[in-house]
Amino acid sequence: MPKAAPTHQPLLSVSNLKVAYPIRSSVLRRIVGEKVAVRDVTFEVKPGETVGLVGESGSGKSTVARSVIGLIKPDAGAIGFNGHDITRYSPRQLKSVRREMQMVFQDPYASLNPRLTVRDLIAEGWRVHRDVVPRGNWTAVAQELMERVGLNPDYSDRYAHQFSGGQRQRIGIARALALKPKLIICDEAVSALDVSVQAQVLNLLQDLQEELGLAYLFISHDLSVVEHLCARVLVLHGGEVVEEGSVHDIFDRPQHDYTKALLAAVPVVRPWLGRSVSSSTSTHPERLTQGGTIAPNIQSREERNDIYS
Amino acid sequence: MAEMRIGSDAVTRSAAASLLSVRDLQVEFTTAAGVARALDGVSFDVSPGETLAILGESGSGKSVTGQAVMALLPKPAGSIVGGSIVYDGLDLTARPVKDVRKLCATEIAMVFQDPLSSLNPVFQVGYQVAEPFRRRLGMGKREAWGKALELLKRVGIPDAETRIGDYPHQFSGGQRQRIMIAMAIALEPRLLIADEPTTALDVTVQKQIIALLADLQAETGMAMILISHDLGVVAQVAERAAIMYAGRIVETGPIREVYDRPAHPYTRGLLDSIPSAAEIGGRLTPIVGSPPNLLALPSGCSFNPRCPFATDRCRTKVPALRQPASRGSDHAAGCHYSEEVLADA
Amino acid sequence: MTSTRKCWEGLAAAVAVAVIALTGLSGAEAASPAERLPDNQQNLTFVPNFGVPSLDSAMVPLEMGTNQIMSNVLQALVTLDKKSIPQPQLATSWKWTTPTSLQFKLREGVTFSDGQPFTSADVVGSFDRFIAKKATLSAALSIITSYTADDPTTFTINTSAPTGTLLGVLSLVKIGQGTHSTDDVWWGKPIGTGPFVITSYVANDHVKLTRNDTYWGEKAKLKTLTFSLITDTNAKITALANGQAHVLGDVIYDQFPTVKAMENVTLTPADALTYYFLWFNNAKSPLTDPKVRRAMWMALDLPTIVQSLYGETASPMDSFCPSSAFGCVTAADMPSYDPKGAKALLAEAGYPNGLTADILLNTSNAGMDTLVSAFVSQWKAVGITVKPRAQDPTTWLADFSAHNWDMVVNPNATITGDADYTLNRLYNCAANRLGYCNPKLDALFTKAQQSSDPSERTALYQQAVNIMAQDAPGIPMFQTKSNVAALKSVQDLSIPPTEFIDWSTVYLTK
Amino acid sequence: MSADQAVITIAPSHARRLRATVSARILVPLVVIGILGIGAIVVPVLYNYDPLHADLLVRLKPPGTAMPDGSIAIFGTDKVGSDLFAEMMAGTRVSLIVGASTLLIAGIVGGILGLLAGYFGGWLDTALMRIADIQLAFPSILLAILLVSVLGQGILNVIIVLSISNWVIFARVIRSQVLGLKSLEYVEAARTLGASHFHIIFRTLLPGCIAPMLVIASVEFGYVVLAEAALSFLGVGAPFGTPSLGSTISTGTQYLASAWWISTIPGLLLLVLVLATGVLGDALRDRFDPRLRSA
Amino acid sequence: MLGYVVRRLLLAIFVLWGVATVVFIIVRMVPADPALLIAGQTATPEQVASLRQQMGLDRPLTAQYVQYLGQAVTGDFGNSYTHNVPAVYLIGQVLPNTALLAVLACTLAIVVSIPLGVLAALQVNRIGDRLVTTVSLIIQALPGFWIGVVMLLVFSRSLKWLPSAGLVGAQSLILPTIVLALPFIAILTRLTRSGLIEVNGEGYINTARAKGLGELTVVFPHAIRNALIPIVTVIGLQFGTLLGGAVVTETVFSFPGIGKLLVSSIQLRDYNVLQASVLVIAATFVIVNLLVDLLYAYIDPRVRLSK
Repeated sequence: MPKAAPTHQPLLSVSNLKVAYPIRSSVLRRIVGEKVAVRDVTFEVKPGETVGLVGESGSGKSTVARSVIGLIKPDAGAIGFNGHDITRYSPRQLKSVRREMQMVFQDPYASLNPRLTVRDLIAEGWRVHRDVVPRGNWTAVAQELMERVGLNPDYSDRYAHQFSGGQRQRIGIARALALKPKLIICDEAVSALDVSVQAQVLNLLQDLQEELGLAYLFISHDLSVVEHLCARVLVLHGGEVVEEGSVHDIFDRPQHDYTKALLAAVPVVRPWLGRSVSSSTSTHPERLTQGGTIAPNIQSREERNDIYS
Repeated sequence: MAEMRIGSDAVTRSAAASLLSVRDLQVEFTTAAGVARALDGVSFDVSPGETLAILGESGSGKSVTGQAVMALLPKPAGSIVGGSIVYDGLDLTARPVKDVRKLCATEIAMVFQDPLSSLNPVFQVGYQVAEPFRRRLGMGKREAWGKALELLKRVGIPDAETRIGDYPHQFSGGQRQRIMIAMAIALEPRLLIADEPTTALDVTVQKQIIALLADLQAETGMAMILISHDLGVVAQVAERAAIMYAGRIVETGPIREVYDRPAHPYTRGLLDSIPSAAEIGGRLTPIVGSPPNLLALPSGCSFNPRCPFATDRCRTKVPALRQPASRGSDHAAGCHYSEEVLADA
Repeated sequence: MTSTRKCWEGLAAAVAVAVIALTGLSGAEAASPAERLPDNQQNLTFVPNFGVPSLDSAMVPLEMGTNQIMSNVLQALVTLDKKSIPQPQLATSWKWTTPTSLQFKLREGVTFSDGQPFTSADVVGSFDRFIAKKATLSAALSIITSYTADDPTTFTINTSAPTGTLLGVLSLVKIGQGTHSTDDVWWGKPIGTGPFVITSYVANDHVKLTRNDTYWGEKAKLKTLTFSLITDTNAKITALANGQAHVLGDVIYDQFPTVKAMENVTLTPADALTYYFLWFNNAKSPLTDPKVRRAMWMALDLPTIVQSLYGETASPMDSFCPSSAFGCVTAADMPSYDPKGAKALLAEAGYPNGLTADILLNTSNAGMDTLVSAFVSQWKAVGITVKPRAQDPTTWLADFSAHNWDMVVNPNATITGDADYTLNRLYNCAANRLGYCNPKLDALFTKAQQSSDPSERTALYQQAVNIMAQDAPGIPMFQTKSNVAALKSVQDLSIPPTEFIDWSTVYLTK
Repeated sequence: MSADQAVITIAPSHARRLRATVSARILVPLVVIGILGIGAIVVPVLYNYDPLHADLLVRLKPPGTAMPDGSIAIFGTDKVGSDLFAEMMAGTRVSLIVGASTLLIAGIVGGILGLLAGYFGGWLDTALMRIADIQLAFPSILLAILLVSVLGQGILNVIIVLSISNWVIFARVIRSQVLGLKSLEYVEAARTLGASHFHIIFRTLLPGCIAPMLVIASVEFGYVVLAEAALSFLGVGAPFGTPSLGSTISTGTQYLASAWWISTIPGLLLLVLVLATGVLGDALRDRFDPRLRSA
Repeated sequence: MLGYVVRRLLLAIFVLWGVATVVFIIVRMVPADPALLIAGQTATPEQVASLRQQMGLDRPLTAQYVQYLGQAVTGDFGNSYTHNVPAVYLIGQVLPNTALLAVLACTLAIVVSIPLGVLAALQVNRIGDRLVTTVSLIIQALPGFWIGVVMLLVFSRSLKWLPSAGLVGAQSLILPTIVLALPFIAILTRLTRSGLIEVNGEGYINTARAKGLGELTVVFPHAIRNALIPIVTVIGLQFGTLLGGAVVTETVFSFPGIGKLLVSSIQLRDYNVLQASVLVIAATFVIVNLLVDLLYAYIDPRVRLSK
């Protein structure tokens, strides 16, 4: 099982990450304050491991992902990759890091350039990193990758819009794999998919991890997906990590009130069975709550969450 | 609680008991790429006070069903080409849109998926909630405003007195949906259609909204149609479920029956695809393939390319919705091999 | 494509409406008997044919438009009659006390329209301003060395040399109130001694005058007189057609059929001092050669061109200034249309295969482009390639002044009504307007300028133009008439060659 | 949800017209412009048209007049006796050249500036947008008159002047397009590959801007041709010796009451040309980018 | 909100400074010399030079620029070279006329085009819509001066209903207003139509319909107020085109407006008048757009409450 965390040195180590957006004055647009999106986030991802990042909208989970991949510059803290702090890297150095770290995006429509064929989408990374695959082999290797993610390689000349949502997400995965990364960040990678297709993609991700020894930083608001896939889970709320632990600890013995409320809110498919989200049986009373009354503490949280949306 | 019946033979028996009776509804969409049959022979009944869940994935036609009832199909692209929608003995398909809307205003209400885009951004929420009172009941401004305030309090908007003059963008997602609900129940409708009411919301908020809807239903005795893609969300409040696939209802029955003993391979596939159904870290058992393109549906049963039970019969003959052997009279599935599916479990 | 088809249908309808409307243009109103309108309806609108850059005569003393208006408000010591002979205005008499000293006796009992009496101090102040402004008249005024007010009714000018043409120039020096000689704002809307008073002025739009009830002479018959500055030809003709204007200063020949179709309008071509010239850059090869210049002249069928473009409103010239001006006598042996001769002459000058040149024209002079097209076509026939350069007035002036041209066409007016103004001002060596210099000619000009005997001057000018016809420094193309169109209700309108209409006699009938 | 909803396309209501109609609306204007283009090249040559040639004996003749050389002036003659048909087609050539060159220059300059401003943001963006504000505060026709008085009259100068007053619209549209694209995941995806700025700007963003640029170009074409006509009317457009459609119409208005054809027939031709590009622009917009309507 | 207004004002001042500078530069780049123009063809170089000195044109450009900006701030733009009166006086004579014309044209355009646009949107692809769309396309495709001259010949010359030139009463405004408004009407009609069609697909319109509101109530006020948001911006931006179009219209109808003054000041190289009138026109545009921005904020609470 790839979920069992290997013991060697962490592949990714994020410490005290802080990202804030400036608040500007209305007249001169001077920075008069800041709105903190993420504060003091610390975690590690070991090679081959899957770490889940859960939280509701505005919790800062995407900000963490985007900082790690370098789309946002953090205001404080360090992001270590393979033992080096990449927040201090020059653009040139970062470029080499980018090969090792790739991202699968949420929206299978917006994340693929509509003007490129599947082959070109997959080969885009090779255009940037010239030494990965020699130009003459691009088509062949791209087709191999398509096959690997379950796409018909004969369709390599088609454009993304000619595929269904699930197939596009497979293209997105093939594209991420093209540079042979060690870490893939999945930012809500299956959230936009229908449940029947989502299951296919989750299986694919698991297969690839087993085969290639990939590590995943898996970001989702869907607790059942995170529970299914991840070894360790961080719960983000209001930009801070409120709880961290193994998937069993978090789902079976949540400590923080927020985690508890979150788990309690997860819809249960067959409430009449009294079963929880988790396949493992749980005795936690919150799990058995069925609809009905509104807990006052949640009311106030909702207020708070939505400030960020 | 009245029964919901299946098949055209049931019409005579249930006509009096049903609040809404949809029979063999056909809806087509004209698009640049061709004509898509969005609904193909959809039939269902809703009785007063009952909650029906219409479930399905994207493109299955579940939202179109709600739009068809409310005469909200985008004109002229979408149009009803067959079947009937009988509300309280009145066939809505035979009436001009104007009349349907008038009826909808007082009898049938709708809550939409995205509460932000469903509220007019440039009017105060009070204005929008009070509008039904003013336009439909002819109330004065002040009186309608008072009514709106009551409603906002009823749906749990804190500080309603001060916030009634705010604009939609000043509210959180959950609050917006509460406002939408307030607007919907303003004239005490007998039927509320909620189209993915919680999809855009966080889980904690989602739970509250579902609870609110259930409360309101208990209080007013209105019937509800809950349209959703999430099997879990509706499970707590719906008595009945109708599963849609490619414009057809493929399975229907009491929700526990449908979930616990699915008689259609698609329903079963859906339930099996939910991650919580599988062992942690284990493999899921998804439905193979992709949802069909409505412009090029496979022949026979639309699900046949993805179905593990499919035979040549499935590829040629469209299965009718029928009651599988050994099941209760109100559980029906549109599959040639329902018995095998049930036996395979 | 339905939308396009609809467009066509709609458009066809619109065009039809327009055509129907245009064809029914002549509004037939029979001329009424000449019964004079009551005084409060004696309001006349005139559309002048020149722009009015300013009302300050000292700034723009040669502007036709300004003079057309201001000659009714401000008066000069003398005024020119129809034959361009100086007549008394604010001066009742004058005499050369020495060959370089001219003494005026000023009219007594004259007051400005604000009641101030007119004295020689006003004349001095006005001269101060005209000389100080260094405007377009400065060259002509540079001959004046001093001027004095000997007493309130006597004014003397001293010149550096005997000058027979001085009175013509003085007809342009308008007399305002002496105390305001440096007050720009006052001169922008001055008070004068003339029959009219300025009541309102909006730049580029209109100038409104009302009768000066304290005028020393015969009071004006019009109560108000509005100069409406309409530039667009269509708007101008339309203003006459719908009665918004009573008189148009000039109607171009191509609009004659339209105007003649109007039954209540009379169209009167009147002789004017305006003529059109073409200059060669005499200092620029190959135009330094008189043979080339004459050849180019001979290549042009001026009578035909003028007839087709201007009809009866213009006539070819037989001299270098318009025949209506004093001293502009017929030159002997002017080149005439002879394309074969032109070719031969070119070959003789060393250009058997023709030559190339450019011609500068001013876009603000309507019709010049048509004329130049006609010239270019005829030059082409004899192997001369000419490239036209059309420029806006200011750029034109800059290039023109810098002699940055091979040929140039422009209208000119012999504004003082004397051959000296045109011939001596433009063609003497010192002027260097077109790189032309002929000392013999200069001598004749000087002699003519200093003489005050008309017949002697005429003889001198005859010699001069004969020389010029041989030298062909430029081509006097044609002289034009001012084609004044007036409603038949306008009475006693007369158009002097200067085109400075005296409106005080005009009145309206029903 | 709703990702796959697009498959059945519950279409935005304005995209209702079927693709076939859109194609016709693209094809027909292109054919019209093509015919005009060919006519503009061929007709003046066939007629041996010389803009400076004057034949005063046959000036202002109505359409259908027989000329001395035996030919028929189908659209009549103008004020110097030129065949109006030949003159119109020569004018069409000038108008087409002015329109096309202006859009090319304005499109390239505005497009690149818009790309850079949208992509880099910061001071570059601020500077560009402030320049655009200043530019917009000048009514473009006044700017044109001013600049022509600096540069002098001439077709090239008209093109320069119109380009200067047109680059802003390209820059603004492309900038907002880039701002929209920039946050799209596929552009971020390119960034996560470690792609250079050059790669992202020209390989990722630029292709996404081509459609709106085409739309703007075809919509603006008509305005540019009309602007040239207005400049000619004000006397700062096509110079004497190079008649454009605009200058022919403009000089013809003096004769509208006596020789209606000089202004009206070229006016109709201009109408067809501008209408064709307008319809083309609308069709392209419906096809590519309905959101550009208000641009 | 106040901060927003202050920021927009600062921006407006910056834009005006930019315009002032650009005009100064362009004007000094013009090859022809205003002193030469005034001195005339016969002037000697010395005369021209002394005139140039009188006009202050011999001083260094920076000195001229500083003086010009300093004076402009106090509303003094110097005297017209040719008319010898303050430039602002000349502008004051004609600016109200153009402003009146522009406001009338703008009002006419809004009054005519919004109902037409609504009509077209309600009838999408039916005869009414086709007619409105086609006519507006044609209007936009014809040169304004041609339409102007044709209208002049029809209504003034043939029918003699209206005056042809100048400003001699309220009737004088009719033709210029219509000619100026026509392209604006065409643009606004098409925008209103497309804006409404676009808004039609929005969720809140469905909500309004689900509430049982009639189609007219759905349009007024639900759809129109949202559709107006982009239209208001376009009205602001098009106001510049309107001011530009006024130049042509004023020329056709010999209307005493700032456009004609500006064109004649360009022709006469009357720098002070030129600079002043361009700045006045730019200021009008900037102020109108400032008002439009505020109106925008009024219509759209999202803007109002977030700024």
